[in-house]
Amino acid sequence: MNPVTMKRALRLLCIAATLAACSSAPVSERPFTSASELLEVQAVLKRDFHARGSAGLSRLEPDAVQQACNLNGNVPPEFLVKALEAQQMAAIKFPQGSLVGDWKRGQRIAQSGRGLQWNDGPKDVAGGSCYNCHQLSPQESSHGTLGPSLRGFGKLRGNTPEIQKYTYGRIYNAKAYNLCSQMPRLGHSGTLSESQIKDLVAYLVNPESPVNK
Amino acid sequence: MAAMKPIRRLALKGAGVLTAALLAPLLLPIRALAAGWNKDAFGSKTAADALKILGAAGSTESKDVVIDAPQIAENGAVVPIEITSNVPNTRSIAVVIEKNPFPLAARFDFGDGAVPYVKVNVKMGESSFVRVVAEAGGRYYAASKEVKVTIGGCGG
Amino acid sequence: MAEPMKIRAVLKGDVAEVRVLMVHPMETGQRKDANGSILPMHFIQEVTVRVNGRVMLEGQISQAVSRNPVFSFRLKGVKSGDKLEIAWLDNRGERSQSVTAIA
Amino acid sequence: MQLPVIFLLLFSLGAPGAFAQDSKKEIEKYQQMIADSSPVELFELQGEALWRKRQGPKNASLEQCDLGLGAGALRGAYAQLPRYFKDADRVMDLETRLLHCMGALQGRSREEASKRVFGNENQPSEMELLSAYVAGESRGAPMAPGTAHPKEIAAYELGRKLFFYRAGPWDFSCTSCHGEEGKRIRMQDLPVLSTPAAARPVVATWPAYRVSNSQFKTMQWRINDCYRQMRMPEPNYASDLTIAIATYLTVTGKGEPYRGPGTKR
Repeated sequence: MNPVTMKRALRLLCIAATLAACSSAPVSERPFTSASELLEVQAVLKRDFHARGSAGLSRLEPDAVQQACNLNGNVPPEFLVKALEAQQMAAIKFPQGSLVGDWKRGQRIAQSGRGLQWNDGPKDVAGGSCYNCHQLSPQESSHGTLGPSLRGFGKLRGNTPEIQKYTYGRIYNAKAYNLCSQMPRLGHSGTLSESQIKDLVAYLVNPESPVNK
Repeated sequence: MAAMKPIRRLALKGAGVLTAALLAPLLLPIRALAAGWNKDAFGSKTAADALKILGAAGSTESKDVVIDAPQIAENGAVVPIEITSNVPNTRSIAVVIEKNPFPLAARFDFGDGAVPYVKVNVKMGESSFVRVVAEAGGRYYAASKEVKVTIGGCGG
Repeated sequence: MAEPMKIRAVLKGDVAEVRVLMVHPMETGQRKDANGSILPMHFIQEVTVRVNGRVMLEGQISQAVSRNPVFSFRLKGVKSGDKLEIAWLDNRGERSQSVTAIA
Repeated sequence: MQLPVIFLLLFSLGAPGAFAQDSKKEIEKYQQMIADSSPVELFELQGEALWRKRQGPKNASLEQCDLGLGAGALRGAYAQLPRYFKDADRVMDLETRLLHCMGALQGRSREEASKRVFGNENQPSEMELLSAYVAGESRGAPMAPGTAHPKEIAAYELGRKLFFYRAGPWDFSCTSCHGEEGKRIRMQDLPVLSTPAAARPVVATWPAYRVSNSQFKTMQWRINDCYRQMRMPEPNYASDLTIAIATYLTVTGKGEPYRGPGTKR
């Protein structure tokens, strides 16, 4: 987040704050009513956290997406959602050539919950934690339900270039498609590499993958 | 297990609930009912081999052998199994977990007065059938129950 | 190194409900410690339950029994005040033993 | 979309629903069974031995530690935490208060006393053993954390804001997982901790013995390990931030009779 976009995002935020005050989400869902309250919590975080392993204090720096979602109980005003989603979409780096890797490697990435934790060493290979929240292959019954079931993902949508691009982008940065989604920005945050995301795309769209059986 | 040390001091104090660990003279010979730890049976890689070594190869299914175990275990590290044999004068019970690397998990021998009942926590490497074989009058009676082991937690 | 146990033995009618908690790692020989070396097998093999010196129940157990084992047994024809003694022997020859009175 | 595909979709949506319902019941049976045959009592006994053990430069035990009901009063003390303590002018949870007593009574430095607060299956930490014992002394007492003192109210409010605040490289807040009814990670049900109905059974069974790793875990560890999985930096042990979250959870779940220390997955 370079300072320019940060300043512009904060200006957008101040406008949003005034408009947000009148949106009707339940109070318990919106403990923050002003940007200054956000600053109060950010100060507490800086005071009461310390760096450990790869998890440095820079991780506490909020970006415009977090500010918008925190301040508006995950339901920011429409114009702010549009602006920030476009900004996030523009930042997605799509690889040259094929967007589809190897579904067998993709399965291992989907099963692994490692990555970006303070106890993940430099040698540990990050995973996508996909099964924590999604159903994918019908054989795996230990799956989460925080995210929608992705069973039959490729079978239902087809294995077309458009779907491959949509899938790659959604894994890289889910917030470019749904600003306050709970899905982590796996590419944007540097958790997964380009080839790992391509392998996950394969796991989702390749007809041979158990997801589509 | 150094940290468990305080418990021994507490024990030596003879706190009512926790009793003293007595000294050598009382260490009577342990074996009376069975021949002792059956190395071959516990070393068997398949349920069939283990049961054959115990002489329990030919067992008949019986409703009198009752297994109370969870259908789903959130974690394979502790799976409570409660076993009752209602077969008259049951002398021993063997607990076999078919998909474990060494399927024979435990065997209990009951002397006069001991009810053929036991509750024990076992480890299961993956979802598997738990098979219990009771011995009475030289014949063997068995029952099985499936336990599904799931990966709980955030897998992080 | 012997670790004591926590025994609870309560008479209900003519059956004593016995519950015993043991302190033991019950290592399977397949686990690694913090710096990656295999923890060797270390588990209780034999458990003996005596009342007034007479062996009433014997268990042969393996590394498939959970860490810090917990057993429940039922003993008939015993009365409160009887001396209940439980002993274990593990694969390293270590022993532990505890005595309590049946309540 | 061909007919079979629609059928597949509907079938897939239907089946897990039915499966999920009995699996919830079966998992509750499993939880009951491990609670019945749990070695957690061994940790309470060791905690009692530590409570009485003379330690530190003053060679004193913790038997005179005031947990809020007077020096050395244990019965029901845990159920009234976190609360405001005048002598420290601060809201404290159990572990923070124990740390305070280790300094005040035993003369131990905060640095030494909090050197190893999270143990392992071979070597539980002092805090874990003491927490097991002290918590066990509140069995049956309804959870009644402090809610009247201005600093208690401030701790609750800060805890509530922290609960909803999204941060870190994965943009998570506590509500990312504990925010929606009937959701789970893998097979792990996720209580909506901002609601009394879900918070009550949780605050009534922490701290707890975890069968998956044979370790006894405290609330400070629980908050610490959640932040680890949220990909955040590490919270300071017994900091106002962690106490505020514990206060928010306990106040949300207040009234429930304490039935711990618990036994969990």
